[in-house]
Order: sequence, then structure tokens, then C-alpha cells
Amino acid sequence: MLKRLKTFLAATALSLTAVLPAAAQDDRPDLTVAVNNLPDSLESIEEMGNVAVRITYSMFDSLIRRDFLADGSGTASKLVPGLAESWTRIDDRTLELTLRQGVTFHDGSELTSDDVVFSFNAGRGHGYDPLIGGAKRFMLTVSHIEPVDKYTVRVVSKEPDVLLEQRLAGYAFWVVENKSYLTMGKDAFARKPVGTGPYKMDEWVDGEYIRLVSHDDYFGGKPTAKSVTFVQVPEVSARIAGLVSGEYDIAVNIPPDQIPVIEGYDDLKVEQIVLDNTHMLVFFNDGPTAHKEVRQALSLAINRDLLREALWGGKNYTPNGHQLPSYVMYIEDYPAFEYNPEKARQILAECNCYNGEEIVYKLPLNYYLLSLEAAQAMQQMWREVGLNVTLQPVENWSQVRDPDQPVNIRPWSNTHRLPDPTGSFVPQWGKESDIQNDAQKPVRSWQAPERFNALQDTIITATDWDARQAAYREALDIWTDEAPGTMLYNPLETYALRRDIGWKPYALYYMDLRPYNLTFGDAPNN
Amino acid sequence: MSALDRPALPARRWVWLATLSRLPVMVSVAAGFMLLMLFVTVFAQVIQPYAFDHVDLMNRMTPPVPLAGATWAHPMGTDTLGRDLFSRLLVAAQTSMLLSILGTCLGAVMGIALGFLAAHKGGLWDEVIMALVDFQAAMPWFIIALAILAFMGNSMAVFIAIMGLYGWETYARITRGLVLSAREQGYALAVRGLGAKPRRVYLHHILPNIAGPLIVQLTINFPNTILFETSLSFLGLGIRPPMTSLGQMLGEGRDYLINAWWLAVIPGLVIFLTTLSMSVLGDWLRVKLDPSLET
Amino acid sequence: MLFSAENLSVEIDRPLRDPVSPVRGVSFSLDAGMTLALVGESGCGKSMTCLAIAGLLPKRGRISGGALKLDGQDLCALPENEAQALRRRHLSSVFQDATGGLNPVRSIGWQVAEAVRLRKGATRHEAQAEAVRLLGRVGLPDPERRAREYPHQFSGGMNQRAMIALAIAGNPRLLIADEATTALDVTLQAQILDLIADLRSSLGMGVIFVTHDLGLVAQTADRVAVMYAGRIAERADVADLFAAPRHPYAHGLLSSLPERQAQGGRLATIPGTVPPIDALPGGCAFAPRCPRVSDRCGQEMPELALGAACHHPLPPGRAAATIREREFS
Amino acid sequence: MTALLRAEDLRKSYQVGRGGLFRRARRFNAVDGVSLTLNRGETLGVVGESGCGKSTLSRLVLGLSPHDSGEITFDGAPLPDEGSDDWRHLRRRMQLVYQDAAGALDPRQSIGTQIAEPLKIHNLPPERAEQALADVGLPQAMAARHPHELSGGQLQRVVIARALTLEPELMVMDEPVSALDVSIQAQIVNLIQDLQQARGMAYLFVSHDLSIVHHVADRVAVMYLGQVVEEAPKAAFYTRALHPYSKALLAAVPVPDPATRGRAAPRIGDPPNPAAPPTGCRFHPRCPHATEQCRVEAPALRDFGGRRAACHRIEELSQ
Amino acid sequence: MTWILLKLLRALVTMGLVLTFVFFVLRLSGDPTLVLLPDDVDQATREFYRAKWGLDAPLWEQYTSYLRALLQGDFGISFRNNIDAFQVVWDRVPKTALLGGTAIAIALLIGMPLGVLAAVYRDSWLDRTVMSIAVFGFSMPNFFLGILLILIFSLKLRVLPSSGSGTWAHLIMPAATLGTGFAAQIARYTRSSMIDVLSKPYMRTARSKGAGLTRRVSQHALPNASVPVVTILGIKVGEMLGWAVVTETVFAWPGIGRLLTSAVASRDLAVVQCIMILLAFTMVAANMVVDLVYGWLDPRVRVGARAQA
Repeated sequence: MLKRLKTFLAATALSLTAVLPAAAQDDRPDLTVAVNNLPDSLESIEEMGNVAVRITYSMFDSLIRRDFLADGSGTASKLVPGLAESWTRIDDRTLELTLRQGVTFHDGSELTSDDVVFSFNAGRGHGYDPLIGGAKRFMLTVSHIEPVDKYTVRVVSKEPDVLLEQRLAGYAFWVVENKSYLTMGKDAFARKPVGTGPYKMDEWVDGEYIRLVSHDDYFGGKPTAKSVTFVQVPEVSARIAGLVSGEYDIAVNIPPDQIPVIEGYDDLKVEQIVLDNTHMLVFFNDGPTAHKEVRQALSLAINRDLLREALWGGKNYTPNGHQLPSYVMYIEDYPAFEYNPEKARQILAECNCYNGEEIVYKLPLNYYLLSLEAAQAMQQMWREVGLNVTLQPVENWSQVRDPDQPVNIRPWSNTHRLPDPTGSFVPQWGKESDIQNDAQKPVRSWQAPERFNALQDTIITATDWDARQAAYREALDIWTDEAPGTMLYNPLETYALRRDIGWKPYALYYMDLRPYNLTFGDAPNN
Repeated sequence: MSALDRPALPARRWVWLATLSRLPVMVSVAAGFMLLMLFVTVFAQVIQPYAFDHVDLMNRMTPPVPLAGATWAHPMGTDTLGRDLFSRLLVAAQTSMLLSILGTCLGAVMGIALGFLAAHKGGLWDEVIMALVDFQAAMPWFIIALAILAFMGNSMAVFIAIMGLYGWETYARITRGLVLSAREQGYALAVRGLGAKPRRVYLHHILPNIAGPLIVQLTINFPNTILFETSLSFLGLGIRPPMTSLGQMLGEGRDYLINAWWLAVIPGLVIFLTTLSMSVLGDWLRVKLDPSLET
Repeated sequence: MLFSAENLSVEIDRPLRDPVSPVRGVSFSLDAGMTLALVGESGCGKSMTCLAIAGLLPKRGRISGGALKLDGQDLCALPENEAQALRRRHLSSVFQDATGGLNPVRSIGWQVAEAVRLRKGATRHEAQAEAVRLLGRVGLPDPERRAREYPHQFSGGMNQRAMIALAIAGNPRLLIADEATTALDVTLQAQILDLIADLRSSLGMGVIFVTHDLGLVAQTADRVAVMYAGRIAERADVADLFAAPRHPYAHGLLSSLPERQAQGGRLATIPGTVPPIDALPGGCAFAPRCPRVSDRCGQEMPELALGAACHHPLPPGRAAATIREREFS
Repeated sequence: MTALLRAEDLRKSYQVGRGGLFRRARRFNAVDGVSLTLNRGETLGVVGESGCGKSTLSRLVLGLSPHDSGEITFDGAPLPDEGSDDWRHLRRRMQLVYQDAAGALDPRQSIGTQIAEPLKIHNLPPERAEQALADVGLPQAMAARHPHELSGGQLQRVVIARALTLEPELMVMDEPVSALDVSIQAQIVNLIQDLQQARGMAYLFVSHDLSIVHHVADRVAVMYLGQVVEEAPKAAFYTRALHPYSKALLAAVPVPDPATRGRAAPRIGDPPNPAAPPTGCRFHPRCPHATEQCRVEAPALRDFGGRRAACHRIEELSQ
Repeated sequence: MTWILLKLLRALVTMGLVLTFVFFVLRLSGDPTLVLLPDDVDQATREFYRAKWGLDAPLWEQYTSYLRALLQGDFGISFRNNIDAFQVVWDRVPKTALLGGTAIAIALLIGMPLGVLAAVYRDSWLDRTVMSIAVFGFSMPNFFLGILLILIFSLKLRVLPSSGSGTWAHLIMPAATLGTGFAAQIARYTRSSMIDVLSKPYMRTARSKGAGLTRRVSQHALPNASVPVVTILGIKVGEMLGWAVVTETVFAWPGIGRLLTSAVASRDLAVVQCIMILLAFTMVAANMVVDLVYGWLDPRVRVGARAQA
């Protein structure tokens, strides 16, 4: 039943894209995007950071596509056909996908099942130099992918996996061209990848810009821009200034404070979205924060509403528990993170375990948007309940995690890469996680109750949604009580752009520049 | 004998104090501003109306007084966390001044000591010290400092050491040259011929006579040190939150150039006025203390 | 008459203070082929007089009165550019510091050739040839090669020769030699003096020879003007001056020369020191040091009459050596 | 009686420029084998042109700069090492006065302080300072002044006074009056002579001015390119110099008497570069009497009955 | 020839010291894998990369192999994107050279004439005006000037691009920012040097020859006065490189300075080292060029003569 519905939806989506009017010919505009940073590699399996997926999303396609705009919000997680026209479950470990025919790569060759198999099998991925395992984490359950015929492939998982389709729509499941990858080798390919996406590599000047040009034979229709240039402009003011002076068409990563500025210009506008990502604090199991009560007090003392209001203009939210509303098994009635300084003081007074020792909060500079501002505000909140927190901004993560220097709190962010705890909660906090196995200094590891880790196994392997949800709720309770960390809020991502550009952001860092989401002139979705 | 080798202007030690009353306007203004900065350096904590790091999230980015929406509670407005800009400016100026004074003094003491040593010992000492001077001069120190701070991680000790190492070679070179020429001519030679020990020659005769050019060098170096500190802090590598310095404030304010230009412009202006005042004073002192060095 | 200075006065402006007059009413004249020596102690105004004549006064200085007549034409009355053109054509100077007086980054030949071109308007090539000829004329061996060298490659004496070559470029009619040999060793000095004398007679130049060395005056000059504190104290033929100075200052100067003393005895001296130019006493400037002073001297400035500007000159023809020392003590 | 000062075969060279990678720096022999003696109460005049080494010599004999080889004895004892305590004590007995009086005084200290300084250094009674000031004919009021307020002659008096406070036995006068005007020159020369008569000091009087040396010296030594070429009692020297260079030097002096005009200046050319002295007799390129022997062989300083000269051809030329 | 060899030798020693210093300071400052690899990479991965980047060997061995590689012209591989580090750096050189060259040109073309004018008309209103502007010019912090320019020309007037390097319009503000302080300094040095030269006896000689003002200034004074200015120029190259980092950051100018800040932030040792060596080399080379120009301008500079700063 479900399967048939999906096929139907996929077909509808396809017909919709086909119906879209072809864009103008040679007078298509060149689009310039000012980005905070450029990636070092465009090999999607290796480089999965924000700055990379922003670009690779325009160069590759996945077999199944997550339609963020299904409800117009940019946060939807509806699955629609991508390179695969349709898919069916053969059993709870096998998924068969039928490829779209006539899809061409940037080099003109046709997409076949060989390319798909290569993209996910030993030639790449796990088999080929699998060391940087950004992708590995999301392929955890996948055993292998096998061809059936030229246009059919099967994805097989090691264990039953209810989220296989979601995984295929997620990070890194982008299909590359088999032969050119092998001829060029990974490093060269990472500089000039060959995918099926709407734009292909034109020129890459390190530290300056990456220019993509239209892949006119794109299966989803002729791209609406002649070229897309991602220009590296690390400074916010420079991005805005460039936008104002007309150099850029879109500027990413605009802090909330600047929104009124952008809106002050007639020809500019902002597009905002709250990301599927949560800014967190990690409380190390070391020094004063080895006491659960101190950790709880730290969390209780934070006035998240005020932080959001002041720093983010009240435009974002704090999840209730380690989950998002878009989760398939969202626990709607789960209690929100509590702000209760009174209770914090009380806990500290009762536990008799804290006497004003210095609690060190180390944070890397320029890593998370507004993290330094939030830290300084929280320092004052903590001071008010009697927690003596020192801020130590440092250059980089190795200084944060320096085993020889004291550290009790560090910032973090959890991206919800699948609408499910296995997309974030389990890998980030579970028994395999770095939190429970601190590589720098084992004593800092969170000593999670055994029950917590047992519940995780259930969440991963159970195929019964109710059992999973129950286990999830209990795990969340333990997590909240133990407080190895806490959540602050989901950041707001703001794009500033020319008013006449029609484009919507997604809850992940993808910039979708496909014809259906990029228009010039009188924007239909404006 | 070049103009540089000549001893400094004779015995006019206190003349400049006497002429204080008829200073050029620019010089008086500059001196006034520097005195103000020194006052702030000493009393920043006393005169600040708020704690410089007191966060008030409900009063963020209020503009400074002449602008619409300003309040007298925060005459210079507040920053992105609602902290009082005036208080921050005081503390920032204090930090920058202290660091620059410390850095300048460290560099001067080290350079002058090494310069004396090189001139006095001669031979291998001289060669080694001058090789160090050449080495220091050949390194783009600002850039090295940047790398060290970023890689070693920033601590106050490292930062101060780097500031102290900045510019020492100029003092060393100048001191060595001055001592060598002073020693080889006239009064120093004469006093030595009278049977004085080197200590007497150096302390009683040479040092007072070369003090002029050295003080002038100090005034040249000081603004540079301020710029050094503020530039590094501006790039986020020097003083960092929760501490603040003028460069750090400016760097922070840069992101709000469009909606709150004063966050960057006010500290920038203070830096500019400080270096300007110091340069004006330095130029004037140079004419007073060491006409041969006039530039 | 080739040249005459008539009542020449020079003023120098000083910041925040009154101007000073280092030269006050100096008059003398000079015929072609003659040497006039301007003699006096440092600060007496002899160099400033030269600079005024040559039109080289410092920026703050100016001729405040009198006339400078070259061939009867008054340089002070002419428009500035015409006066400078006249000077350029007819007048040149040699100064004490020859090495400093030559541009260190230009070759000797270039500098001499430049003078030739500026004075005569010759082509570059002609000027170059003329420069080499002049360098040979002043006694530089191998002038072709020397012309390509730079001042730092020359000795002090060679540089002074080059300066003289530069000065005689374009055959000037009046040469001002301002302490031109003072920095040189005696053996060199003698040779340079010979060279100047030789050039003077062969080119028919008038020479104004400025020096503080009375020995040189005796050896080179035809006429002498002794200056003191910006004025001419005595003006005489060289033989007359040395035989019988009339002004007590001139007499004192000559007496203090070791050559004119009995061996082993004390030297005659002039008591006191030269007054600073901005604090001259009223009346005769020499009065405070003068053995022949009277009340009149302190009030009335003596005019130059019969060769001496003194109210109480020594009688003419009286041999200086016979003046007894007590008159000066 | 032993000589107060005796120098034997003194040599001193300086480096010219910096050495190259493959070449040693050239050295310049400022003083090259000079021997001389000076008795108590005597004045030895050292004359020569610039670069002849006379100033270097004056510093060597005082031990103010170390010599490379040779021997200096003062009052029979060799000079102690420079900077040692003995050396410092010896300063009391030997002093230097040189041309640049303004430079020899610290511009920042008062005259009084500076005159008293040697007394402070050597723990001597401070009253001597006043006495010294009086001795050189300066009023006590001068003590409060600073050097820039004094004239050149007065400064030179101050320098002499400062040296006098130590009551030295030897004064080296290096061009003490060259920078002064004629009338002031005479004052200082008189002062120097008066002091010698009063105190019996020995003078090493270094000057380029032959007439002043003629006036003050007992004996005269002529230096040329680092070497003494002639040494003689004054009268003998000025009446009949032996060495061709001495003759040229004397002939070149401008006599302040117009009656002597018309003497031809000695045409002896420009002096050679002191850093690269000629071979053989150093004077030979400028000597009108030079022979092949002069080009090759350096003449020794030979004795000619109470006077010495270094020339191969003295016998022939004096005939 | 000896002195050139000697200069080269000194330069080599200095270079050697610089790169040794840079090597050890950077190596001793922490583990690059912690920065370059994702936060949650396992230990084995870290070891793999440590081995790949040669960070596992003892420091001394790292140093010798680094030197050996350098001698073969191998600056190592950029940790970040696996490209030859030298290539990464070299690609940026033209941009910085363009910026620095324009700034120097501005400094010379504006600073020298103004300095000459101020000296020739010393103590006049012209002199005072020029010198006042100069004091303002070099007291103005680079980053502040840059920000003001952006504020005015990009944000308010919207006439000039605030960042990037595509067209000549991009060059205006960065070059002006970098050149202003420099021009002010050159003006001051030129003035003082000219004043010094104008008082020299040979200027009087030129006057006595009858040379006019223009001729005296251009033919006699300027060739002499430019000698110390050139020396200063050489010394200031290092200072300018420092300022270039700031300027490039302010204007997002994609040159060496920006590369340095980003390489430093990501601990790309090979690239940082390569930049340091390149910069030190530039400074040493600049000083040698200055020496050559010096010798060309001033015939007095001879064997072993050492330029006075």
C-alpha cells in the first residue's frame, strides 16, 4: 500500500517537472552566491560539511529525493522519485529501485545501474579509502547494492531497517559517474566531479570561487541560470555589502541581527528557515560537571526563551527533547527543556557537591553562529544561580579538547539527518558515540546507564514502530535526567537575496537551485 | 660623521616642561588626549557606569546619544548583547593601552639592553646580536605572530611576549649605533681617559645623552604597537572575549557595520585618535629632543 | 673696475626673533686680474659677504642695502632673473668643503659639463669635451678617465681641483674662493694656491679670496679687507697692511701670529672674545677689546677713512713689530 | 734620568671596510714602527699632514687604544692593560687634550660637575676643581654653566682645567688650538706654556701647524704615513731640515709676510692613499730626489748628530 | 662579486633561521588532525592521516625530511585539499602582488612628489598641509580606513564593490587602504631626506652654477634623496605584508594574506609554512633588490659597505 502510494507520488512529481515551462535560452542570468566558506573537496562521500552540500546538491542527484517543499515549509520530509522512478520493498532488508531512463551525466554518458552500484559499493564508499567516514555513519546498516539489470538495482541492508528509503534520500547518497571516477581517481574527481545534477563544474579557484555552469540536458528540465558562482566571502558585513552593491545575488549565513538591514533595502529580501539542527552544550563528566546535579543545574539555569528572543529575534524554537516535529515518531507531548533558576539553586544547595569551583566553558571561535554571544549571556545566567563559569574562547577544536587543560562544557550541534533518532540521537549520544568514548581523555566520557544503551539497540533494530517509540521516550528521559548535555535551540538560517529571485531554503544546508526552486523576474512563489 | 652620530641636543633636559605653556594647538590637544587615555588606563574600573561584561539582552544595540532611540543610560549605546558601550570602551582602551605600554617597554628594554651589550662587548657578542637583529628584521613579524597565536593558542603570556618581541630590533640597532658613536667621540672618550669605569661612562654620560633619540624611537614605536595589538585583536587573534580591547571591539562591530555602524566606528576612532595623538606628540618631541632625527 | 661692493648690508631673518645683520655696510672694489683678500675671524661676516655677492644667500637671508656692481651694472637693482643670469655668466665660487660641494651620485665629468652647459649653453657632447679639457687644465692627471669617476673616488685635493674646474667653466670674470684651501694640507694648499694664481693671470679673472689665515693673505692677495663683526675694519694694500696695520684689530691679529713673536716668549693676544652678531655693543664693535679705546668709541661708529674704520688708528708707516705689547694688555 | 715616556717600534693598524667571503679585510697601518722618547718637562712637537698617524699615536702613548706591537713605558714601567685598575690609576698621571673641546664635554652636565668628575673618580679633594678653574683663567661663575653657553676658547680652557685637576705629569695635546680663531689661539698657546712652566709637565704636542709647533716645542718629530721621517731639536729643524718631506712641508707654510712672495710652492703632487702606502720609502712618489733605491728599500731612521732622519740620500742632498 | 656572495650567504642564513623557527613553532603547537578531521573521527583515522602527513615521525626526523624535501622544491601537500602546497600558495601570488604593487605605486606616485614639494617649500602652508595629511594618513589604522571606505562607498553610496577581486573597481578600495599609510610614510621620509639633501654643500654648488630650481631638485637633490627612501621602501615591505593580511581580510581580497588566515585557522601546516618561507624570501629578496638599487643610485656604495637603516 505504502509502496504504491510512493510510486504514485513519484510519478506525479515527474509529470510536474516535465510540465514546467522551459527556461529562457541564452539570456538566462548568471547567479552569484556569496558563501561564508568553500569546501576543500566536492567528493560528497568525503566532504559532507555545510559548505560542501550547499554546492554538491546542485551537482548530484539521489535515487530518492526528500521533498522539503512538499508542504511549502522547506522542512518536509516527503520522499519523491529522484534518479529512481520507483521503488519497492522486496523484504525488510531489500529495496528494489527502478532507474529513470535517459538521464545523462555531465560528461554526456547515460546513467545505468553500474553507476549506482559503483557509487555505493566497494569502488567508492566503504571499499575505497573509507577512512573519512562521514558517509559511513549514514550507511551503517547498508550491506551492499547490487544490479539487477541496466535500469534496476537492489539495496540490501545487514539488518532490518525501516529507514532505508530515508537513508537513500539523505546525505551522501548521490550518484557519481563510474568510469570518469575511476579514470580520474578520487582526488581529481573531488575537484571536478561528474554527476547528474543541474549544474556542472566550470572553474574552481581555491579560496575565491567555484563556478558551475548549467547542465542543459538535466533530466529535471533546463536549469534556469546560465551559471552559478559560489564566491567565498567569510565576513558577514562583506557579504551584505556585496549584496547591497549588486555584486552578489544571494548571500548565505546572515545573522538574525542583520535581517532588518536587508529589509531596509527595497530590492532585497530575506528567506529564513529553522534548520534541522540543534545547538547543544556538552557537559563533560569531569571536574565539577562530574556531578549530575551540577549538570542539571547548568541546564535549568538557561533561559532559552530569552536567548532565542534576543539573539534570534524569536524566529526559531527549542525542540522538546532530542527530536524534531518532522520526526516520523515525533513525541508531541514530550516536556520542553525547563528554565527554573530556583530549582537549579535548590539542586545545587541540596547535593552539597558544588562550592563555586570554576567551570570552564571552552568554545571555538567562529564555529557556531552566535555561540559566543550566547555563551556570554549564559555565563551571566549561570552566575545568577551560583555557577562560576569561565569562558575560554579558543582557536579550534583541538584546543577545546586538549586533554591537559580543564574543560567542562563545550558547544556542539546535532544535525537531524534523518527524521528519526537514528539520524542523530543514536549516533551522537549512543554507546558508539564519541560522547561515551572520549578519545582525547576517556575520563571525560559520559558514563551512560546500561539501560540507556540497551534502549538504543531497540531503537536501531526494532521494526515495530510502537516499541521503538517507547524505547525512545525512555531513553530521552534518562538523557534529560543524566544531562550529559542539553539543547539550546535550533538555529535560524537566513539567506539574503535579490527581491526578484524566487528561491526557498531548506532545513538542511542544501541550496536547491533546480528549475522548480529558482526563478528570476516575477517569481511565482513570491 | 653623519648627522645621526652627533650627540643629542645639549642639556635642554627640562626645557620642554618650561615650554609646555606655549605648545602648538595640535600638540596640546594630542597631549590632552593622551593624558585622558592614561587616566582611563588607570581608572577605567572606577569610572565605568556598568560592568563592562554585564549582559542585558533586552537592551541590545541601542544607538549612541545624538541618534534617535538613544538613552542617557547608555550614552554610547549598547552592543549586541546589550552591554554598555561606554563601559566597554573604557575597559577596551585600558587593555589596549596596558598591552601596548607593556609591549613597548618590553621591546625597548630588551632592545636597549642588547644594543648596549653588542656595543660594549663587541666581537662575537656583537655579531650574534646583530645576526638576531637581522633575523628579526627579515621576518614579517606580524604574520609570524598571527601564525603563532593561531597555532599555539592564545594566552596572555604568549600575546605579551609576542608584543614585546615586536620592534626590539630597532631599539637594539639604534642603541648600538648611538653607543658606538657616543663612545668613540668626545665626552665619553674623555671621561674614559680620566679613568672612569665603563659603568660610569655608560650610565652617567652615554645613557643620558642617547636618551633623546631613544625616547623618540619609543614614541614612534608606541603607535605601531597599538596598531599591532589592535590588528591582531581585530583579526580575532589577540584579545578575545570575554576580555575586550579596542581592536577586538572593532572586529566585533564590523559585522554590524550596516545596522549599528557606531559599534565599529567608535572604537576605531579611539584607536585612530590614540595613534594620531602619539604621532603628533612624537613628531614634536623629536624636534625638541633630537633635531638630527627629524622626519 | 671689474667689481665693487658699495655699502653692502645683509639681513638674516630668524623665527620668533629680530633679524640679524651679519654684514653691515661693506664696501670694496676689485680690478680684473687682481686678488682681494677678505680676512677675519669666524663670524665676522666674510663668508656671508661672499654669498651675497654670488647670490647664494640662505633662504632667510637677503641683501638689505647697498650695491653690487659688476662691470658697472648693479646686481641689486636688476630684476632677480637678470641678476642671476649675469652672475651665471661672469661669476663663480669655490668653497671650503670640496668633497661635500660635489654631488656624490653624479660623475665629476657630468658635474663639470653641467656647469659648462649652464654657463655657455653648449651641447651635451661639446660640454663633455670641455669638461675633460678643464679637468686637465686644473692639473688632474688622465682627465678622460677621471671625468667618469665619482667624488668619493677622489682625494680631497683632487676634489678641490675638480671644484675649480667647475668654477672656471665658461671663463668667469670673477672668482670667489671662500676658504677654498682651509681643509687641505699645507703641501696641497700651496699647490692649489699656485693653480688659482695661474688661472687668475691666464684668464684675467678677478679673485675674491676669503680666508682667516694671514699667511695666505700675505702670499696671495693684492688688496686686503680685514673684517670684524660684519664691517670692514681696515682696507689696504697687502704690503702696507703687513708693514703697518692701522686698525688696532688688524694690528692685534698680526701680533698674535707666532711667526711674529720672539721665540719662546708669550704670544701677543687680543683679550676677550668676538661678540655675538646679535649682541653687538653700540659704537665701535671692537671697542670692548681695544687697547686704544676712548669714550667716543663706545658711542660713535667709526667710518672707514684712510683705510681704517677707527677713531684712533695707529699712525701710518709705523712698523707693527715696534708696537709694544703693553698697549694690548 | 729615565725618560718620562718611551715608545719603541709602535705599530697600530685598523681594518678598512669589511672582509669579504674569500678575502681578508684590508688593514691600514696608521702607526707603523714609531719610536720616540719624551723627557720630563719637555715638549715634543709631532707634525704631519692629515692621515699621517699623529692622532693615533697620541692615543696609543696614553694607552687609550691598544697598540698591536711595540712597547710603551711610562716612567720606566710598561703601560698596564687598558681598563685595568692600574691603567685607571695611571690616568692621574697622563691626560689628553684635543681639538674638539665641545665634543670632549658632556653637553648635559654643568662645567663644574665635569671639572669635579675626575676628582670623584679618583677620590681626590673636591677643592682642586675651583683651583683648576682659576688656573685656566676662568671665573668661578662658569662652573654653573653648560658647555653650549661657552665659546670655543673657553671650552678648551675647561677641558684643560679638567685635566689639570689630576695634576698629570704628561699632557698629550692633540691639535689643541686648531679649531680656534687666531686671537684665541694665542691665548690658549700662552696658557699651555704658562702651565708647563708652573707645573713642569711634559707635553706631547701634536699639530699640523708648523708655526705653532715652532713656538711651543723643544723638539720636533715629523710623521709621514705612519712613520717618523725626521726628528730633531727645534732650532736645527727649522733652520735646516734634513728630510725632503720636511723641507717641502716647511716650504709650503704660508709666511705672513708679503716680502717672501714669489717662492714657488713645492710641486710634490697629491698625497697617496694612506690605506695603500707606496713601497720602499713612502715618500718616494712625491720626492723630487727619489731614486730606484727609494722605490724598493725603506730607509731606516738614522742618527745625524743629535737628530734623526729616514732618507737614503741625506748625505748627498745636504752637500 | 664577493659582496654579492656574502649577501646571498647572509640571506640564506636568515632564510634558514626563519624556516627553522617557523617549522618548530608550528609543529610544537598541536595536532593538525584534530582540526582538519571531523570531530567524531576515530583514532585509527587520525593515525592514518598523521602518517600520511608525516606527523608521526620524531620531530627531528620530520625536520630533516622537511628540509630535504624543500631542497628539492617540495613544499609538501596541502592538508586540506591534497594539492601541492606551493601551487596553492603560488596561485594567490598574483593577487597579492597586484594589490601590493598598486599600493606601492600609489605610495610612490603620491608620497614622493608631496614629500619633495613639502621639502622644497619647507615651512610654508603647503608643507604644513602635506605633513598634517601625512600624520593623519599613517596614524589611520588600515582596518579602520577599510571599514570606513566600505561604509561610505559600498553601503551608503553603493558605487564600489566591497569585496572580491574581479575588476579594476575591486582594486580601488583595497589598494587605497593599503597605499594610504604607505604614501604618508613615503611623503615624510622623502621630505626629511630632501631637507637633508637640500642643505648639502653640493646644492649650493648647483645654485652657484646657475641651475634653476627644477633642475636642482630633479638632477641634484632627488637622486640623492631617493637613496634613503629606497632603503625605507625595502624595510617597509615586511610591514606592508602584515598590513596586506589585514586589508585582504577586510576586503575579502583573495591573496596570500587571506590564504594565510584561512590556512592558519585550519592548521594547514604545509601551506602556512610555504607562505612563511615565501614571505621571508620576499623580504630578503626585497632587501637585496634595495641593495642593488642602492648601488645603482649611489656610486659610493662599494665593497662590503653596509646599508644603514
